[in-house]
Amino acid sequence: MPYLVHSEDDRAAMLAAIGVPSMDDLLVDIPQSLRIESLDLPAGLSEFETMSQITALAARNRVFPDRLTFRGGGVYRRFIPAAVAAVTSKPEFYTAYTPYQPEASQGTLQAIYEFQTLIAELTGLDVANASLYDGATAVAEAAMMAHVQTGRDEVVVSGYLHPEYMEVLRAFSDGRGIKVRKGTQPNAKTAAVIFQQPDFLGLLVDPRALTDAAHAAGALAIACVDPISLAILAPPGEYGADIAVGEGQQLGLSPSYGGPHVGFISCRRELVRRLPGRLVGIAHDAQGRRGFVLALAAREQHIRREKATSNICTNHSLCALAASVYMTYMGPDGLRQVADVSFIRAHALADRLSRLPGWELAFPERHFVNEFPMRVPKAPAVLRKLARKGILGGLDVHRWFRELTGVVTFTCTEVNDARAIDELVAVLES
Amino acid sequence: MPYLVHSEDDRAAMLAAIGVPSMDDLLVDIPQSLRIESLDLPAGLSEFETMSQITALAARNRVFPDRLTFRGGGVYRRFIPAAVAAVTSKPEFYTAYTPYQPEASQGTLQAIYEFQTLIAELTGLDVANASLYDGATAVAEAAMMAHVQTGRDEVVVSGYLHPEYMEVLRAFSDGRGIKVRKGTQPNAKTAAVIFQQPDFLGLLVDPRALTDAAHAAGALAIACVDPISLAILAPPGEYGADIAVGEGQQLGLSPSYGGPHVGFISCRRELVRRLPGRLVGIAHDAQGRRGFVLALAAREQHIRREKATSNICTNHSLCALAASVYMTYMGPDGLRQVADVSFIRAHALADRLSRLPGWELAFPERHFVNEFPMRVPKAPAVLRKLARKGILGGLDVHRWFRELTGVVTFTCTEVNDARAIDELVAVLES
Amino acid sequence: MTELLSFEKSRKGAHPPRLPDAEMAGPEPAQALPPEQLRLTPPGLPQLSEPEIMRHYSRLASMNYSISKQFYPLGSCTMKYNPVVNEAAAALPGFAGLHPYQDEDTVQGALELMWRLEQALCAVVGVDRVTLQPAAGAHGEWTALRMINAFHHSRGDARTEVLVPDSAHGTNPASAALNGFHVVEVKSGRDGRMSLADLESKLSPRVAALMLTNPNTLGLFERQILDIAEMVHATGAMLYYDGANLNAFMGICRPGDMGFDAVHMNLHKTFTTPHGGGGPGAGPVGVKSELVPFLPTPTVERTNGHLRLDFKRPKSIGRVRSFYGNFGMLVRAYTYIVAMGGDGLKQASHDAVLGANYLQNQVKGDLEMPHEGPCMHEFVASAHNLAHDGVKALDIAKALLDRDFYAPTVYFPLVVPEAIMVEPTETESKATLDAFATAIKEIVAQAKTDPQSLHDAPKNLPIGRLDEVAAARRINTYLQGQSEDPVLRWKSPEK
Amino acid sequence: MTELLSFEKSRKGAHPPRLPDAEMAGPEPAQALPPEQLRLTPPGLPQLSEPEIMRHYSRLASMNYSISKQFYPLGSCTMKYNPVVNEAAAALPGFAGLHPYQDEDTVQGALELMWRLEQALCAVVGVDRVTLQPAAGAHGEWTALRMINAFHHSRGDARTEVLVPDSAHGTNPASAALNGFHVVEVKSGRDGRMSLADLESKLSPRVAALMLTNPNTLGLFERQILDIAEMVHATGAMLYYDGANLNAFMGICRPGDMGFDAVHMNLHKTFTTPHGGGGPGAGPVGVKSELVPFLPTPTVERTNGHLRLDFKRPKSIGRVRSFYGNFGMLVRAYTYIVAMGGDGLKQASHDAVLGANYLQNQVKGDLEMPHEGPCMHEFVASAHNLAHDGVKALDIAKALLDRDFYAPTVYFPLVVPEAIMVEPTETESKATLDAFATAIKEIVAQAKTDPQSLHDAPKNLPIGRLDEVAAARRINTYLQGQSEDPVLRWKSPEK
Ligand SMILES: Cc1ncc(COP(=O)(O)O)c(C=O)c1O
Ligand SMILES: Cc1ncc(COP(=O)(O)O)c(C=O)c1O
Repeated sequence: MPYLVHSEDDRAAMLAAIGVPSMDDLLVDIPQSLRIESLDLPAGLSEFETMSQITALAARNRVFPDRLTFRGGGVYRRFIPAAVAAVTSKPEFYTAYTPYQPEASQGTLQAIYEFQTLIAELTGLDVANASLYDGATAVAEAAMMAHVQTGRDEVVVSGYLHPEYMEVLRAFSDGRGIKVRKGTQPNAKTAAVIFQQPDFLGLLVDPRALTDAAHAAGALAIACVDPISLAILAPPGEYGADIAVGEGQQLGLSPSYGGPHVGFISCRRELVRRLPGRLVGIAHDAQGRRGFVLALAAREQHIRREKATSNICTNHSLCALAASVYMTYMGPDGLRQVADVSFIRAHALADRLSRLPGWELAFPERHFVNEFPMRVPKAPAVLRKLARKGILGGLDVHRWFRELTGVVTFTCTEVNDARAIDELVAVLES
Repeated sequence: MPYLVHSEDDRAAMLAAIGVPSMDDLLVDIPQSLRIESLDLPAGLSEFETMSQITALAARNRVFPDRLTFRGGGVYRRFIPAAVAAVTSKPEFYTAYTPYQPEASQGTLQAIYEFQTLIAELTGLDVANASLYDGATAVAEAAMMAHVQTGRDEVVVSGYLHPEYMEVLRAFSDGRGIKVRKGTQPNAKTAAVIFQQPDFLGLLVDPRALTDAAHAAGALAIACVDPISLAILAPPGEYGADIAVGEGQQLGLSPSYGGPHVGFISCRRELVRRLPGRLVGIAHDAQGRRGFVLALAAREQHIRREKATSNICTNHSLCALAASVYMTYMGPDGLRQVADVSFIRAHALADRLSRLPGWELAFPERHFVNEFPMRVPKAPAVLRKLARKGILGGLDVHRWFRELTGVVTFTCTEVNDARAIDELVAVLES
Repeated sequence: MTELLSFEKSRKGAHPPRLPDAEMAGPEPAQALPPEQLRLTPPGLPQLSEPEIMRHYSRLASMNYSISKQFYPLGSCTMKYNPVVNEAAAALPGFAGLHPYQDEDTVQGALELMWRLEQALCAVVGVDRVTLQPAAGAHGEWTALRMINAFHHSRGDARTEVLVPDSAHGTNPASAALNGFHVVEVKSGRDGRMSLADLESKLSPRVAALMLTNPNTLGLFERQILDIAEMVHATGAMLYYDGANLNAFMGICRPGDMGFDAVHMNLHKTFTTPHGGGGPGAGPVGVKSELVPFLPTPTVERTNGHLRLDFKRPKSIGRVRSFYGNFGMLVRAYTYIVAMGGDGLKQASHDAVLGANYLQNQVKGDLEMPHEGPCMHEFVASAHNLAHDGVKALDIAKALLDRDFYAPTVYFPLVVPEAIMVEPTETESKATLDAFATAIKEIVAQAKTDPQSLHDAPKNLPIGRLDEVAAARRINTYLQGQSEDPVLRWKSPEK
Repeated sequence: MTELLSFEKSRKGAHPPRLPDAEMAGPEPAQALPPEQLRLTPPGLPQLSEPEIMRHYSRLASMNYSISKQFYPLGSCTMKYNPVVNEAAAALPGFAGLHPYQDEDTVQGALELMWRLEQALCAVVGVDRVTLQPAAGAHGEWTALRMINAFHHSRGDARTEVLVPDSAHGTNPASAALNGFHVVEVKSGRDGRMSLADLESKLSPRVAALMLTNPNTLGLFERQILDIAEMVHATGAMLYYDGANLNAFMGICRPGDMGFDAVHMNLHKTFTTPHGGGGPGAGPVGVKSELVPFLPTPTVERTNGHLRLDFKRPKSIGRVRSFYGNFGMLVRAYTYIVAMGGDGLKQASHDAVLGANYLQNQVKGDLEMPHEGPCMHEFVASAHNLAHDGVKALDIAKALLDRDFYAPTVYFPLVVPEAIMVEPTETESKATLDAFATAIKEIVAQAKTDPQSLHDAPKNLPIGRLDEVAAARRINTYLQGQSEDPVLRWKSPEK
């Protein structure tokens, strides 16, 4: 079988050394009544046949070219430098475990420390953790932090938070007996005000007002942010948010049908002890050399067990590494360039789409960055037509929001070149 | 620009340290009359735009699926284990230079030593070198060895040697003033008898008879062999050949429009000093630990200059590494399995093709392994028809051999599954 | 060897990447947005050229131990060979390029793969349905407990306690607590198995579930699992299986048959998806029929060849994460299962148990073995016998690092003093196990002759043993606002 | 750290790979072939499982220095950063999957790429046509000399000598000899440039060509190149450019303009295709119009958008290798050129020269600098000044390895005693160059205080300095048939 190592002689020699005649003598503790003869699965295949099968499955999917993808809704096509895969495909990174032995894991630990710093810099907050599963669970974990910190049992969600993030927040909150309320008015029961900037539709909210309102009520302000937009937009730290969370997929990760991506979370210094998950800090050896270790483990499940800040153990380290490579490759100038290009193209597209008969911006008075909601006549038919032409059109959000009939969000990034946008418009005009 | 490292400040600091005001002061030795303002090339592009351009070029090629490729002629589709790319894509291997500093190159050196052993085992000869450019130059280098060894100025080529190998042999021979004669009868002027087994058409020759004839005339016998066929066929060492050469593409290398592939060469102990190129041997350090070094450098250009056995310097090390991984992955059982499956399928296909109206084996009395020549009515039209159906049919060899009108060689390997063969035959019957 | 931080190498204007231009007219952010929305100062990302970045990460990589290069006997973590072909499979554009909100008819292959993987996992653990959504084991535990909670509520039976063995992994009590359950610990008996007497005393109508891993974290099979299941079910509670140790008996027996109602699996352990230095993993949860209605949405349904996502599940606990799970990891795990097949998985578990018993046998003369008899896929030894030499499990761990082995899990499970938990897995050769046993012998000998040398280990690594106590102290001062040291993130000296 | 040979780990029946079955009826070789054609004993390939194989090569890889991890100042070798995107480009199925005998109309993209690459290379070196066939530099030299030879013959002018400077790379004379030429050496003057007087004395109607690299292997630009060209051409000989040092002046000047008639380029140096531990590379040759008729077949021709391979070239020297060159390397080089552009290539050469001069300046106090004035992209120092401490260039090389730098080229060119040839390239940061200079200072200081420690270097590598003399002795005994030691290949003890 493909990934086994022993020859029959090896097995015999090992059994002999143990001093038992057969495998069965090692399985004595398993009641006979539980034994099964074999698994109800096909026999194994050669690598060649395996890959033929897998490739056949992949071939049953339709991949829309990056440049003709205008659908976002939390997952975006962006230029991913070859450097990212070149780093994450290094076996020394991807086949290592969580760095429990720091001396033999400095590569991973330093990379995470750099990731924490990059996220802290991007969000303008003091400390970020090593990663969370995704943007949705990041929002939920942040809510838990606020709940513990304030001792209050309600969180207020303002505006169009990603509907799936909302569902996950509800699931986590149920577990902890926390009430999730939609609205903008926090009160004395409110642990946190949660808002997304830009929101699920791509629209900008007023983060300062929301943050102030939260603080006025003695609640925390939790901002769910788009990491690339932060090259343009005021970072949470600047408007006083206590916790920033978000989804890092845009930072060098492929769509991959929704995962694995990476959630990030950062907060003010005062809240660090409430942070979920891994945190890497600096330590020194006897010679005074700087090294990196897992820090503040007393927050975590393996030490605190039921009193831990979270149950998370395995997180999304390799995705965080990809994001680090991406952010380091871009640097401040590159990230700004990517954000600006996306901004300019999205606004140019919005302008052209608005001129289509019957089409209009759903919220003309609102600002956006590179994703925006259009009111589209016969939206489903339009999207089907685009698909036939090989274009993945915008996202029909009516599926989640009854009030938004015919509203479709379009997104533009540096991968949607001028010709791609012309093609899109041409099909819509035809 | 993408791959440069200095900031403007860095450059200024370096110039200052050198003590010159500008770059021009470092280029003083270049006559002004030779200076050009700029290169007549487009300005550079971003990685994203570069890859779009390259991908567009790749898209202008038509790739036939492995399983529907029945064309060989020196380059074959075979199953390549993922392990091969996983090893050759390690930067420690592919970005290292020729191992001039052995202590910092043990990885490459040991891998080459293993390659030399694998080739020696496969061909049944004493010693193999680190690699040559390809099968064609390997044949030529072997001829040069024989020329120097025997002091004779003619080589005899028997049977259907790969026509491109023949051309290269002629070019090399011209340079050394060696005559290349087609035939089977060596004489007192003959330095070597060269034959390919199986030959270019896939047919088996009688290597023993040819070897004996060579030796009887005091000439060397040079066998150009298919490495995978050696799991089935008698190896050169067994029938007394002095030098074995061949093309290693089948050992884990993609077709890649003809290169880079890898030539191999092995010989009897008595001829080792005549070997071209790199050779790795064992050495020990002061503590008696075993290590590996470049050996017998006195044969080579950097020491012997015009007296060197060859001018080769950079060879095809990484391709040899790929071949090593492939052969190690397969082992004796795997290689045999691959060879047997190819053999059985090729014979089954030959049988079915022979039943097509007007089709017949070109040399019914000759044996073959997994490539064989068919006489095909309206060959060009047939091949065009197959191409239209997405099948890369056999190779029309008339292009090289006037006497072989309508002769098409077909090849089968483990990648041409039963369904693929049915498809081929179905199209031919339709 | 040490490596500066990317931030420390940063230089203003060091070759930034070339990137596409807008190619069209449109407003700049500064023009189009109200000033208060704009960022005032650019984020402090490092400025480095591509060659420097690649060199940086290549050097960092070489400072890691990993399963690709070292034996990684990390108990409870199942560090087995990660097949390289799995990476090729997950990277196929037909998978990696899919947007999660594409229409169903454009992702039939992806849905088919998820459906087949669900079927395969059902077969391996003996359950009726599996959700692929959870991102890791802990996430799976939490998801399962949500379902169990919902199940009890659906019957108007609000239960408040979850039982967890004292040998359990930390994520078990943590996942229970995050579901609002009160955690009650069940003691292990002298034989390293759960004490049925203690279980009896803790069981009550308040108990929603017992969380158990089998073989338990001592590597011992809970012989009385059927009695345990009966006792638990008798009180109306449910039995939860922590699948971290599934590698012990694939094709030999099934948690479902043991009476477990819910099961999580770590695809990044048993099914060879790489650990990535701490994830991503995948923690699918399998359930018996009575829990099926509560599975997270969406589920993947297959009706005569056509696949669809089912969002209409009234009793569902909802979503536990965005989209459909760590799809890339699911592709890897499925690829592994196809290649191994039923026969391969069974042989894998046999070899895992064989290897653990062989290695236990090779070192039992050197370390204390707190428990009798054969182990399953892993065993827990104790360095207690070296206490009088002043040598601790941690010293042995570090000394192993110096000998080019990763260290076993130490100080877990908590029920064994100076625990050294060793899981060799089926993908380590006899030669490697022998070399490891030899290393243990040498180290134990050294403990007698020169214990100090063990306290000083590791010596052969990029860095020596790190002073975590001092580190914690600095972090505390920082958190208390009494210092600005860059302890948890780098800070530019200028700032 | 050492690693056993795969053969030494081999065990009979250790998990062989699963492979497809024939799936159809057909004769077995043993039935279908005459016995004398059959192999009697299977080849002695190792028997290892996939996990062991991957571990094996991962460990071997970690025993290498490489440009990905270390500064590699190997003079004359231009070890610059290998862009990772080039690897992605060459791996595109649209390139990697092409069979060399596909019909032209199915490979238009590949031919277009080759045609564009030829155009780009023509622009960089200033020639009329380029053949992409040669597999490496030496192969290119040989190919060019074949053409030059054919050219002279075509004019009934059989010339028998090739002039080569004493500072030339060994491949130059070797390539000449393989073309049947008699090699005559031209001396360098005290200023490190070719002595025109000596050239004068060697030039004659017998001379077919002068092979020259510029800047020469001392890193010095041949100021009088135009005079040299005139002298050579005056005798009817041709001027050949060894392009190994092209990295010095892309966009600054062109060999074609200097009067060179034929030029080889090392794509694996100047154009960043990786060295692969010793290849594969690519050594295209550019020629001026008078040599175009003699180019190898086929050439790539483009007529209104359509590309084809031209095999009808009556005067061609024929083929120098199979198919069309190392296509995969051509894809990488072209990708690099597209990304860099004309502006980028010029800046690259500027930075290469800047880096070399900067580093030369940083170490000129520590090592002897045999030649005055600025260098081009590399410089040659000499350890001669350490002779009285008994320290040689080799000791310095090994001491650098201990400090995590690869070593410069030593003992080449032959004209400088204890030569240390340093080529930093444009992709090494100032910080790296400074660290290297500091290392040189330390080592030179050590030469005074503790020379023995340098003779003992390297100490920090998998293995110490290897005794090549003893090794050569063992190899000789083996070659003389006086021993069966496995010196050049492993042999199973049983055998
Ligand atoms: C016994 C046990 N349970 C649960 C877990 C948690 O799994 P994960 O790290 O994937 O969240 C682990 C992993 O360390 C474990 O060993
Ligand atoms: C000056 C010079 N000429 C020629 C060559 C030969 O090039 P290759 O190794 O590609 O055959 C080299 C490479 O080492 C060189 O440095």
